[in-house]
Amino acid sequence: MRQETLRRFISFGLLVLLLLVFGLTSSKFFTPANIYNMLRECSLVGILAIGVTLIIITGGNDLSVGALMGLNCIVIAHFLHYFPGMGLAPILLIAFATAMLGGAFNGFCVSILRIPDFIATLSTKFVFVGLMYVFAIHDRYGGLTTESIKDPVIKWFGGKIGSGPLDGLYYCTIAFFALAAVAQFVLKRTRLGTSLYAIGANRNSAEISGISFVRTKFAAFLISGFCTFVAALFFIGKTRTAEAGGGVGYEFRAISATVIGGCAFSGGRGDIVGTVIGVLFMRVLENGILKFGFPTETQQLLTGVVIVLMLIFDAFYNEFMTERSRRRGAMAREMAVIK
Amino acid sequence: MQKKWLARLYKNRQLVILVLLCLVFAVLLPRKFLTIGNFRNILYAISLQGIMICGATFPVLLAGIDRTVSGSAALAGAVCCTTIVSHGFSTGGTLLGVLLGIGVGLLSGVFHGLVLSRFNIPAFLLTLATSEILYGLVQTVTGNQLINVMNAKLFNLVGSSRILGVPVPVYILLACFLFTYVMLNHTVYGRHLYCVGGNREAAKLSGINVRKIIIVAYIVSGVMGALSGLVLSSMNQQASASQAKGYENDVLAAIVVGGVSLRGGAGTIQGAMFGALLIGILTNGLQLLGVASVYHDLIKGLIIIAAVAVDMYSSHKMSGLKRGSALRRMFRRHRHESQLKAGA
Amino acid sequence: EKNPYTDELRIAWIPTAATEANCTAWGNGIQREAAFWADVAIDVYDGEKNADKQVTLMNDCIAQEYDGIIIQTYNKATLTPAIEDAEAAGIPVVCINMASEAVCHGLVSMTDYEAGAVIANEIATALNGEGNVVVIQATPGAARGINLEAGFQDALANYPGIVILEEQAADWNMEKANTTMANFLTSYPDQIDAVFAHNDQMAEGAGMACQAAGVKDIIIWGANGETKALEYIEQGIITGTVYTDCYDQGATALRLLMMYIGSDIDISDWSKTPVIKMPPITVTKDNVHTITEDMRW
Amino acid sequence: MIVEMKGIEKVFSHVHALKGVDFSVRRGEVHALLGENGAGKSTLIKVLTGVYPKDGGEIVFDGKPVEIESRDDAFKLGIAVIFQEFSLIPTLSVTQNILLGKEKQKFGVLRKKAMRKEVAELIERFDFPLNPDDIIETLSVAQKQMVEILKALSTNARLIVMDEPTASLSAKESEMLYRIIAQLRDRGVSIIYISHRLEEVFALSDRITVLRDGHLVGVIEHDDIVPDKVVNMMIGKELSDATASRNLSVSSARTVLEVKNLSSLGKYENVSFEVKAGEVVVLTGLVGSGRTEVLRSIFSADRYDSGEILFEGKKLPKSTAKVIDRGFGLIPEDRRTQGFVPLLSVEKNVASTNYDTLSKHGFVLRRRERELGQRAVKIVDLRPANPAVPVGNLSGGNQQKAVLAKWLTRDLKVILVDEPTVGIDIGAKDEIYNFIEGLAKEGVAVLLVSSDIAEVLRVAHRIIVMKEGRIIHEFHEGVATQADILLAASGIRAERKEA
Ligand SMILES: Nc1ncnc2c1ncn2[C@@H]1O[C@H](COP(=O)(O)OP(=O)(O)OP(=O)(O)O)[C@@H](O)[C@H]1O
Ligand SMILES: Nc1ncnc2c1ncn2[C@@H]1O[C@H](COP(=O)(O)OP(=O)(O)OP(=O)(O)O)[C@@H](O)[C@H]1O
Ligand SMILES: [Mg+2]
Ligand SMILES: [Mg+2]
Repeated sequence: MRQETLRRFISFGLLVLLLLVFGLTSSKFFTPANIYNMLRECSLVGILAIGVTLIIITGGNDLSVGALMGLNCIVIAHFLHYFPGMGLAPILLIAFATAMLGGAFNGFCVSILRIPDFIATLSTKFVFVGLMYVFAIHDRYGGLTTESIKDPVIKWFGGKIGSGPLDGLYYCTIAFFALAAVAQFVLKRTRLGTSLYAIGANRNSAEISGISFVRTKFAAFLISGFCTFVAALFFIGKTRTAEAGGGVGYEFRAISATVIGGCAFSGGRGDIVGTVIGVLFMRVLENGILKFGFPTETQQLLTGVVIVLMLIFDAFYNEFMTERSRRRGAMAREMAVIK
Repeated sequence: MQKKWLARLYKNRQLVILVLLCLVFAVLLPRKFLTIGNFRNILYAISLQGIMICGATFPVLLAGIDRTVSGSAALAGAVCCTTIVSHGFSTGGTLLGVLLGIGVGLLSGVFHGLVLSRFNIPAFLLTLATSEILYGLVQTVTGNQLINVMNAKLFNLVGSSRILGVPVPVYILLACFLFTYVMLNHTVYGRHLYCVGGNREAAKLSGINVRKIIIVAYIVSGVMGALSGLVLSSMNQQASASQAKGYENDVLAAIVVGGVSLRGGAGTIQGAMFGALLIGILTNGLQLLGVASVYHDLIKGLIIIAAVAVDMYSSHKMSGLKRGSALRRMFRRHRHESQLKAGA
Repeated sequence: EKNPYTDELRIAWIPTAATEANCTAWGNGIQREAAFWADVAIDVYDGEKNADKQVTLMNDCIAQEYDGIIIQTYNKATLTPAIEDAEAAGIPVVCINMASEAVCHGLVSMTDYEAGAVIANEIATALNGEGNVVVIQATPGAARGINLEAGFQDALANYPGIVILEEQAADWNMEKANTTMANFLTSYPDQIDAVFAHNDQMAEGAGMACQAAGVKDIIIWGANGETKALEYIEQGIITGTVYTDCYDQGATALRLLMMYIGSDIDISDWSKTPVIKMPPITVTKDNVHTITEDMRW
Repeated sequence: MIVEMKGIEKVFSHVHALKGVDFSVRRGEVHALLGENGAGKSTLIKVLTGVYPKDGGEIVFDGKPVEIESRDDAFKLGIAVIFQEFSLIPTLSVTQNILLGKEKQKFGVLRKKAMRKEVAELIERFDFPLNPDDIIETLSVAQKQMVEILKALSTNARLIVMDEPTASLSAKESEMLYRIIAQLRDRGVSIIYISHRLEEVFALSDRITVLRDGHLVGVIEHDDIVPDKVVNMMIGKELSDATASRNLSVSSARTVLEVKNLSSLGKYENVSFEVKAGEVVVLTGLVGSGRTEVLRSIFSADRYDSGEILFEGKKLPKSTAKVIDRGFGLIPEDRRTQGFVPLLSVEKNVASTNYDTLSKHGFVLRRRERELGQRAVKIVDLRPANPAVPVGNLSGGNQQKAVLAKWLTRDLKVILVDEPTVGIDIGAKDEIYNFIEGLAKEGVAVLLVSSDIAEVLRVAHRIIVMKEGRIIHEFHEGVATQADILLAASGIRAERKEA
């Protein structure tokens, strides 16, 4: 346990280091505008990553979150465009239903059809992308098109606090941290949380202890579906439109953040705090590298190099800690023998 | 014990699924689908990803993953084409380019092998990051411009010529498949690979050099990736900064759909090829049917789910581990709960 | 207010995909122009073929207080709020290629709609108003594809004898276009008279598929005018393309931007974005030599 | 009767595991379930507890017929289980594991303090060396076993099934368990007890049911329990007599393996001994005394900090492959995680150590590989005798035989054996001892780690006792008795070995 805590400090330390490097080399880094902007841009990935974290903890994976988020956006845009008299509330309800149905469909494939998560969500990703094209807005040539949404509520979702001490903080950031807090609580302080860990670490044992694999997986995918709905609200608020194929690719950013934050694909490990750190780390890196004005190819290269170095450092550190605790244990035993 | 014919059917279930799919398309598309020309098209269409699959299956069997096959391909293509251009499209330049291209894949493989066998790093993440690096290098090498090699006649032969009516890339795919098949099934390396993938500790205690196995796996993956990149450049007579981007997802999809376990130690190259063929035939059939492209993803997704579900169902059925579907059990439990209550 | 003739300026250039050759050519055009000014640094940010990524990059650029932004929008709607934000923050924005719904300082437009129409006319003329066409489309939803398609179809409406047999997307991609064309040839043996591909890469792929199948005399049109397409036109593998002078467009966009930075024009009461439109240059075997080496990209 | 199982059938893809078994347990009795490895004991209780669905027969619980289709059903009926394979969640704490699936909560929120307290009390009641907050993966095997036991006991079940609960417990801890069992029985709880340690079975049980090959052989009432008779029922053949003491002797053969001042920080220290050709040297001691580590170091599976290892007078290379090349073999402690690849067939597992002779230019000689598989199955008398079965599907004892076969098919000079008979039936045990003795007779040097004193006395030529990473005693001559070894291992009669 102590080792895990220490690791947490280290990953947090790396984040702080990165912040320092960028902060000291640029006067425009630590401005409130830039900080709020950074937080804004990572919130969407973050909200998705929360759902993904829960699923990775169960030993699964969810490659469909990006597509499902995009589908929710398209559904909202679709109904706003084709049924303008409907009012936003029922439309949001439909989008919510879409998200939950999408999550349930994932859960169905994984737990009832027993398709491994990776394949199941890869396939449902195809399905959701396909549905996006079905719901997309068509122009008079049958092609797909996009248009701006004027709805004030949708605009509000893309907005920020206009006054007070947190002037400039975007609503999506608030949603992200709130959702993260709730999810962390669920993980650590509810029976569902324990079940998620148990299913992920050792499915057979969990089932033997009476934890239902089907229900737990279902719950995880439903939560993930819910996260895509919340993310979709802010995503559509940010772009004020929806395009077919939008959101695809977000799943990899969410998964990367989750794994950088300490989740293992084998399941049973990691938590939301780690994921939040992972999300911030990726975002700070992206934003920070941008401001050096490197040529594009170098930006990409550098991002890769930093992540590789971080991974190697992390692995090194882990080994070091294991070795040290071994030596510590040895010393303690020697002391005991002397006594 | 199940009936014998059922067992045989189960054993060849992937083939059965393919045949069924072909039958459906054959009925829907009389005289168009079941032609030599069309199967040549299908094979040609999957040849690039097929070559990548042959390599990328190795790390997956080790419970790893190599998301850089496309990056290696792009970099190999870029390096090769720039070399050819800078040597004035000469034969020597072409050979040098090809060698350098393969060398790039080799280096990438060595790097991944060394790091992943030494450190406990999730391969998914590492290769996600290194593919960024590789594509960054591709951009540097190409300067984000198209490197045209229309004039490299020798090099372009590979992508554009046919032998006995079959495009050359298909032969390359076949060669790679055979290589992988033999490696996995008939060499000591292959046996060791399955051991390491199935139980690393037991493999180590059996005297298997686990590091070597891992390094070689990533090298094969890198080199095959590079090879496919060269074929791609030859087909396109060009290298671009974004070529092959995203192919790694299709490649991994085919591998997993083909029944290779991401947990390592289980699966075959034939299975992985089945995955590629399934997706290839689907795409082909849908295009021939004239289904609008926007619906392809939807239909593909649903059919893959159906195919894998059938696969899973039959394998559970055969193992006798669980009876009936989970759905049925879910509802049944309900019944028994009331029954138990009534009993108590 | 900064003086573009003396002050240090940071300009961001956000193409939809830095890895595409035409985006690079635009970038080079911008750089060429930048060399004429006192101290202009151009930072290139890759939109990675993703509208939302472009929004993110725009927001970053606004937060980091760039002096001006040139952007090739991926579609007309998604960037609207981001461009509004930039303009509101006092950062002038010039769009290349695609208009945004937001009003900004200017648009240097490549001719999508017109190019589609020109190609339709060329094909119809070559076929004498009778024949079958297949279309290899862009990624569904991509703005340029939508506009090309619109121009193409509107123009074809004048030729009732031309039938569009089928349309399939090949996602801008040469290999996919090759496969798609091969499948078209299987589906419609000896029926296809012409192919319209939404870009040159796909036209080249289609050309290669026809070559491999031994099919001659199919008319193949692409759009863009990249070097390889021009050479393929010379070799007769494809028929024609609509050439875009990316260098000139890029340079024009920066020139426009510098002009605005130096002026104190307030655009808040504008209701429309001013447009500089580049005319379409149709290239076939007959005039391909007029696109000289230094114009090619 | 609390439970009656009638005519239970269970078929796996390769095996007909239960063939119409009848089995019943009375209220408040300790009922032992005996049988060789693979007899179907674990399968029977997995059917009873809803892990596997049955393929035929019926179950009557408390006089009413029931369908037990999931663990939940069994749990609701009041059946708790200690499984043979651990069923703990490695990344969760002791508390979370013990209360898994039956957490205390209030408004849907876990009552962490209350749960911790409950577990702490439970631990205290049984006086186990556990901390409620420890994460399972940091615990030793014995501690895990204790958690497993507590988990079953925490349910207040009416029927508790224990599948080899003492397999990795020390004598003291086992005693504790026996006391608990007695208490439970007095409270009217029924217990199904599965174990290969016959002494404890005889001491504990009220009745015994014997299975063989998926058939019911018979049920023995308390008064009829005669050890010889039971053993005969289990296997149907006479056993070589188990001794309570053993004559030791120093061999005059040449020294094959020599370990000098071997130390590994935190694991063991200054370990020196030698093993001669044809000699069986046993490393014994309490669980956790560092014996496994010594073995693994010799095999180069782990590093060591100082000291040296000589093989036939020359330094042993530090690479497992080279060590194997010199003629070494290792039967590891935990076969499931270290001994074999569960997904691969017996044939391929056996071949994995033999490719030096099964290949040419890196290519596998398929025919020889197949022959080897056939031969291996015969050598160790594997059941089922099919080299194509995945090792993961075999019963515990047969899995161990498969691991043995990996080495028995090679030309060995030294074999290192770590707890080879944990969870293995008495017949198979005997076979394994015969293999070990056979190897010794052929001149192989055997170094064996064992905590089972009967086993030590059965095979040892020389006995080395370790405690807390040091060698504290060596029996090299004369007669060693069970009591001697126990006293030495617990450090009561500690005298350092002469250097
Ligand atoms: N999951 C499974 N799949 C296939 N066969 C199995 C499975 N589990 C058990 N078997 C087979 O069923 C038979 C009975 O096994 P079981 O585990 O019940 O034996 P056991 O009496 O508990 O033996 P041991 O004392 O070694 O634990 C064996 O032949 C075994 O190979
Ligand atoms: N008294 C102790 N206190 C703390 N840790 C101990 C103690 N004794 C042993 N250990 C640890 O437990 C581990 C057990 O060592 P090892 O497995 O080599 O012992 P063993 O004698 O083979 O026991 P086992 O029979 O359980 O295999 C070692 O890694 C050691 O660090
Ligand atoms: Mg058993
Ligand atoms: Mg041990």
